[in-house]
Amino acid sequence: MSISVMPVPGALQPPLAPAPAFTPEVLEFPASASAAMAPVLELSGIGKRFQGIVALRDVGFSVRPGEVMALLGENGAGKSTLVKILTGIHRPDEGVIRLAGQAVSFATPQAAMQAGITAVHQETVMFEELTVAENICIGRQPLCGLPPRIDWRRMEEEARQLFARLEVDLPVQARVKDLSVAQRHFVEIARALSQRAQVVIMDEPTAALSQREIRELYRIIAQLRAAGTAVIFISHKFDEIFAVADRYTVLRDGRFIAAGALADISEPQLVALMVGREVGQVFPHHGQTPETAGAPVLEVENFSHPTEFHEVSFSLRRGEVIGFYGLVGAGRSELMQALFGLSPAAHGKVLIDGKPIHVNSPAEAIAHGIAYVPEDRQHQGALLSLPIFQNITLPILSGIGFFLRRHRRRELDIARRLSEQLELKATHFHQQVAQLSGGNQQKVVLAKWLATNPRVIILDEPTKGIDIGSKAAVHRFISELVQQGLAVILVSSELPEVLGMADRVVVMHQGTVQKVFSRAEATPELLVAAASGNLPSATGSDPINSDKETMSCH
Amino acid sequence: MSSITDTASAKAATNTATTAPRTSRYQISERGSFRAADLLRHWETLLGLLLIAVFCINCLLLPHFFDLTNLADSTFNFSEKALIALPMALLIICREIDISVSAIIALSSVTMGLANHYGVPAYGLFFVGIATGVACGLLNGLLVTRFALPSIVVTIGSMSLFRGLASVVLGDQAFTNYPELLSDWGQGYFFDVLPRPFAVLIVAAAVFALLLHGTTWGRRIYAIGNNPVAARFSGIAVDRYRLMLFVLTGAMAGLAACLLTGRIGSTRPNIALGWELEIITVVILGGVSIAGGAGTMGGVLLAILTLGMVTYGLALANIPGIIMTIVVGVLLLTTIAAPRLLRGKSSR
Amino acid sequence: ADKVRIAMVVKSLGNGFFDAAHEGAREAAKQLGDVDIIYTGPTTPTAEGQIEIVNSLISQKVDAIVISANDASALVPITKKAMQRGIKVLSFDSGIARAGRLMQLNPSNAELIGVKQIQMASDAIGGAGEIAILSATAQATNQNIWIGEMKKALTRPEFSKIRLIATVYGDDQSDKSYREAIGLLRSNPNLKAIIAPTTVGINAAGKAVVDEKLVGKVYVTGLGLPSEMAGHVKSGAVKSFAIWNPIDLGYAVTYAAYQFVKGKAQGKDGESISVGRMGSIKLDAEGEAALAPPFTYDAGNVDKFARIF
Amino acid sequence: MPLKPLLPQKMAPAGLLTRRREPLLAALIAVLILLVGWRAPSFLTTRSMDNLLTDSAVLIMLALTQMLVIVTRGVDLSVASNLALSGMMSALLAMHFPQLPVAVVIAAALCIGLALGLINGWLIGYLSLPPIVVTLGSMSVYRGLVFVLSGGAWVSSRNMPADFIAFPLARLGGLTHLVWLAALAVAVLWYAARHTRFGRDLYAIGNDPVAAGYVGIAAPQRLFWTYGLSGAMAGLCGYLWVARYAVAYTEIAYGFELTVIAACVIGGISIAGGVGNISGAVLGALFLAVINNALPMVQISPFWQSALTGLVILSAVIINARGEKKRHKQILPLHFQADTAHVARSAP
Ligand SMILES: Nc1ncnc2c1ncn2[C@@H]1O[C@H](COP(=O)(O)OP(=O)(O)OP(=O)(O)O)[C@@H](O)[C@H]1O
Ligand SMILES: Nc1ncnc2c1ncn2[C@@H]1O[C@H](COP(=O)(O)OP(=O)(O)OP(=O)(O)O)[C@@H](O)[C@H]1O
Ligand SMILES: [Mg+2]
Ligand SMILES: [Mg+2]
Repeated sequence: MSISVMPVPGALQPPLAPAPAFTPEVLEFPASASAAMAPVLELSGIGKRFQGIVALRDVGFSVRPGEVMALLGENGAGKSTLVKILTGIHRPDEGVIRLAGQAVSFATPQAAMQAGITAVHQETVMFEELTVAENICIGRQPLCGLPPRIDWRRMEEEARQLFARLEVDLPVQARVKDLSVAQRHFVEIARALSQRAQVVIMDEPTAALSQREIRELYRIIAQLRAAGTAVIFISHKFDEIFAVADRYTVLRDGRFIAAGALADISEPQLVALMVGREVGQVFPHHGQTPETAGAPVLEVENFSHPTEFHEVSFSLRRGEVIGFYGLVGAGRSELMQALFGLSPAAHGKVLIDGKPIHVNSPAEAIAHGIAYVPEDRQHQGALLSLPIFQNITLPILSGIGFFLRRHRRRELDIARRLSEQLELKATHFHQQVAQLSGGNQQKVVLAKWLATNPRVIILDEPTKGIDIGSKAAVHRFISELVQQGLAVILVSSELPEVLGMADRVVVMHQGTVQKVFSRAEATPELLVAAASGNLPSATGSDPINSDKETMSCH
Repeated sequence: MSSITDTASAKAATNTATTAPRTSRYQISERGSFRAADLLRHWETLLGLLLIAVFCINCLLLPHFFDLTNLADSTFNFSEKALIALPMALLIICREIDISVSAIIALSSVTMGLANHYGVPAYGLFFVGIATGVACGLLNGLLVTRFALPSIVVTIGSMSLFRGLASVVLGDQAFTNYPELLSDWGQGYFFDVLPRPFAVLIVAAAVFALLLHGTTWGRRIYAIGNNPVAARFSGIAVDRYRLMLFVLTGAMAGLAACLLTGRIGSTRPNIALGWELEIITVVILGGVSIAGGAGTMGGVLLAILTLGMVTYGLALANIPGIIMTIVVGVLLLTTIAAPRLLRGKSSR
Repeated sequence: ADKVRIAMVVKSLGNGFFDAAHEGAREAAKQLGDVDIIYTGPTTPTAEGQIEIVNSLISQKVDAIVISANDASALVPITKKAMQRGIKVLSFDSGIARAGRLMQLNPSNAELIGVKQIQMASDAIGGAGEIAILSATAQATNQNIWIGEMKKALTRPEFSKIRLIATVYGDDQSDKSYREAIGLLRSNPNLKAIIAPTTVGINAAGKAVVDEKLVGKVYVTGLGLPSEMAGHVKSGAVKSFAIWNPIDLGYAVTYAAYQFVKGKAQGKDGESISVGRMGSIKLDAEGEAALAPPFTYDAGNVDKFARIF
Repeated sequence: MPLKPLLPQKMAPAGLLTRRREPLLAALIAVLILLVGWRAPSFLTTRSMDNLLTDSAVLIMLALTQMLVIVTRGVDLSVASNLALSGMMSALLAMHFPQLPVAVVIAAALCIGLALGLINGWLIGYLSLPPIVVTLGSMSVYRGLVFVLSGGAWVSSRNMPADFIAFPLARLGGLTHLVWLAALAVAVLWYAARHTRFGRDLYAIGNDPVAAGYVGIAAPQRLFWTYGLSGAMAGLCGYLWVARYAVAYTEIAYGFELTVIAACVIGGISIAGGVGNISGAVLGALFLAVINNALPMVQISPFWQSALTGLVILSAVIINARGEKKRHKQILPLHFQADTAHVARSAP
């Protein structure tokens, strides 16, 4: 069988983005003509506290029309809170917002929108059962007639025009629940742009986008900028920041730290501003070579699922990091979840230490030494209103003893050891996980899985939405795990992470493995091409799909 | 076998603790510092105070209230309902609900009547009653877990089905002539003072409290109620727990049916009509969150006693039952609304 | 001295029949002078609700309980306990089994009630045709007894041309009773009469006949209160219906309870108990006594009584 | 570069499946009617159909507003109690002021219902209390108030003015007022749900309450009025119920809330919120009405009715669940599936 994707000439060269591949190359944005203009949005002395916790204090900055301002800061620095204040979701406790020189205060999100401030929020703001057009216009659908009724035709037409303007092709009558994650993001972006806004805020808009889609986004930002709109761009990825933004503002612990032109500052300087200390190496490779790595721990052969992935084979050795790269929706998470026993429909051969195993539930997977740190921390990872120690010991409860009261000491010891290892920042172990900042919640989830003492640990997007300091910590931690002899599967949509951390890279596209690259082979261009299904030599290098006769079905 | 490996891994986890000593930048203490004011924020404390207040007011206003035999007798009024409230609390903590409990009582009572009719010995009747409850719970649980249906919908349907089946069997007849043993348990006393159903309740409540608050089993129930997906990802057999809780609820409803049948000595299809709402009310009053993941057995038990005292007081004052429903409704609304109102509108 | 406290426990509150009986009880109390009446009942007509109430009455150490039971046997244990604590328990209207009470006062005797209803139906339809029964719930004890008596009465030669074709249950809910009545009318085009021995039922059946424009073709009869039935008599759907006098019933049972409290009655077989203005009643071998036969109401007298109960 | 449209080929089967539910239900109703007609031909007459429509009117009206409530992830358990209370109050009003025009009485019933509903709406919308708890509480309170207001006495046809009783069944163009009112309610609510911002906001709230806040939907105010609407409809139906059966007493429509919810569930309205439409509610209500009207006609033992209703509800939700079953998102191109199937077959 041959893979049906034929290399289409020119497909690698999208018409609008001339370079085919990843590089943090700067697109040719029109030179900022805004330097001299008066600021469209000005904040001063903004403060906000939540039940005694100070999220922001005395923050001020300004943005000019046609300017892209990057808002930077660690997790929990207060960026999203600021966004919510600007969009009328939260009300500031103190401070002034000036829009085009006028002091404003927004009673409702609607008021902010009408005043010309719109945002793509960090959390998905989507109504699955409604159509694309309605998702864009919800709450302010065009009306007609008497009594006023929603003008569906006009609404859809406007949505269509909007997409045409953005040069994104989306069916406006489709229900959002049928869209992919990336498509949903574009719906959100379209919603923010559907009103001729003076200020558009994007809070980590690229977290779930692939490189190609990120370039789409860049293009849209360039359009906005050319039209004189002010853009506030929030991201933890420095390549993006340097690619799109003109100026930066840094927050730390809810305070304003610094602002300036990006042209005048280097990445390490920015990082230092954000974190307030040295971060060290972001991608510390564990230093083992393929030769020093041990025997295979996990072998997967012809692993298939009726709809999600097809004939996946790979093997993993002790002390090795294998990266899984692909576009969002490539089926990596489904594959990993199936390995973890979460998807009974999957079938194929899985061997641990050379012995075939059948994993039908997460409990069995844990028993075989497999751990899976899911990508969606909020929904799949943490149990937000349970105490920290209860989160950590959840998967190993039966190992502790049926009557937990009698073993409280032991439970807390395990929690303490792992938290110290991970440098968890918390006040006490009975604290609810919900009270921790995002990065620390992620650490609790990691601790939970380390508690099972796994031999293979699957990390699904472990640094998604994590700031640079914590990211470096997670990477350091991965290296340590490997040095202790664990085998790591690192699923990531971030090229630098995959390239920096992995010994080998498996690239998936539409549920199939396109190619397995060694660390030496892997280049950004090749990975992106493979992930898009455009690998020039795809037909040649197909060792995975050629051994059909060994397929085992059950 | 998974548990064995778990033990191993837990041990191993403790071992690595010693091999990889590390000092963190951060200090984490075991517990938050204790403040007396925090105690007042506990729902159980408030319920306890309410119970004391109700008790004192009743003692002052009602001449016949403070009389040990009377108080003991008053427990007959709520013991069976309370027995079902215990597993119902677990179900609600687990984000499920069972509306069909009172219908299960009816069906259990009917099968006991049938069994009695065909000469099953007295002890066998307990078995029959509880087994019927288990079967009903199993049906609910299977429908909920296999078809991924919301439990409120399933149990609305099965409520109609179970009570309907009871009426199919009974028609316009009634089962009576239950053996002595059954009525001993339904309305007898231990040592001539402690009503047996209440004693059963106390034992059951202790067991449930221990299970929920002291064991891995209870911990997992909280985990499921808190975040079912994350619980499943953590290796908990979520559906198995759900199924088990439905079965447990059915079994307790069966047990309640045994006591109730013993107490009133007859079975009609409309037995225990409308109890499900009283049971759910008491569970919610006990501080169990309808959104799941929170609540304690102590709270539920206190709510049972409080409500029992309130209704008993009202009955002694000869206030008609329907006025009592107003009182209970207002109590429910105020207890959930008061904290919200006192805290003021949540600030944005 | 302390007043005698007599509690009247009814099937459920909000029932006109029992409100009238309460009226009678108050009349007796007034006449006797040293009596306090406690009028109470559960929200829904269930035995469990009544048991709770009796429990609290025992705690209050009332002197006597007169009760119309939702379940003849379910109340026996609790009323036995009440009697052990020295409370006199009497049942009226819908009785408790022998072991659980001192005496039972039937409003009338069941056989008479059964025959009466068949008689009224027979009179309305000219002695021949199909009839149906619309009852309350399938569990209502006295309903079932009366239905049994009606079936027995139908075997008599004078009713040989009358055929009972269905018994349905409206659960004392207006919508269900109405739907059942419509169902009867629709599926039995030859139906001549509906007998409903319950007030909600007879009301709903009367309304159904009017709505179906079958007035004059189908007659409704049964047991109901004049105040609730007057409208249907006027519309013609109901020619006549029967009920005993609930005021007298309440009066007599209260009076009898007083006699028990004062030790002037023991509840022995054949004993004769004086019940004030009603004269005296005589207990039979089952400890039961009956008042007068049911009284028939029709267009001639219904308005007069509608003002009373 | 434009994004590749992924949808068209993928949408088709999924869309069909969701869109097929209502016609399926409609067909089921038709088959049911024919089956009953085959057993009891009188069921198929126009008069009988007319009666069926009249009889289902109240259920349809209540199901419509209940559907809106369920779409917002809520539930209104207090509708039946609200109906009883507003019905009783309108009857008392008509009894004491017989000269009042019917329109005024109807308006009064509507306003009373609205006020009762708005109390729920305030607690749920502005205090963000859980709907199931709030309406459970107000359900007992309202039912108790019926008793308090009426003193437990009936208001019977003798006490009601003739035009008060006549209105619901009076005819206009061959159909009863009840049917017209139901049709009007269907039209208005269809319009509201489909073509007004109010209606669309309810879907948005049901899909994701937090996100709804982010796009500026005033959820508290929307919920306030949604429960108000449900209450107003219950109020109107309270008058209609009382006038139609020409009697008002404390227990009218006891337990009817579960029938209303069952109608919605059968109509494919998801209890999890965000999904459901008017035609589903109407068909669900019709389906139950057909069953309720047919059972008395086909001479099925009355003792079987409740059990059959339960079976029907359970089968309906199971069938709905099949359609709803989390569709796999099908990211593989179709030929892979064909391949796998082929291999599977040829494997020994
Ligand atoms: N609704 C809320 N209630 C209580 N605390 C809150 C709330 N929203 C935010 N916070 C707290 O305010 C602080 C700032 O959070 P915010 O979400 O603005 O951070 P951020 O800079 O966007 O971080 P990230 O990069 O992780 O998105 C955090 O400490 C957070 O815990
Ligand atoms: N075509 C689609 N339709 C609907 N949902 C989709 C589609 N594609 C992806 N998704 C959603 O996006 C998420 C990510 O998809 P998936 O897990 O298959 O890809 P992945 O390669 O593992 O992505 P990630 O990079 O996020 O790990 C899934 O949870 C799924 O719900
Ligand atoms: Mg943020
Ligand atoms: Mg994924």
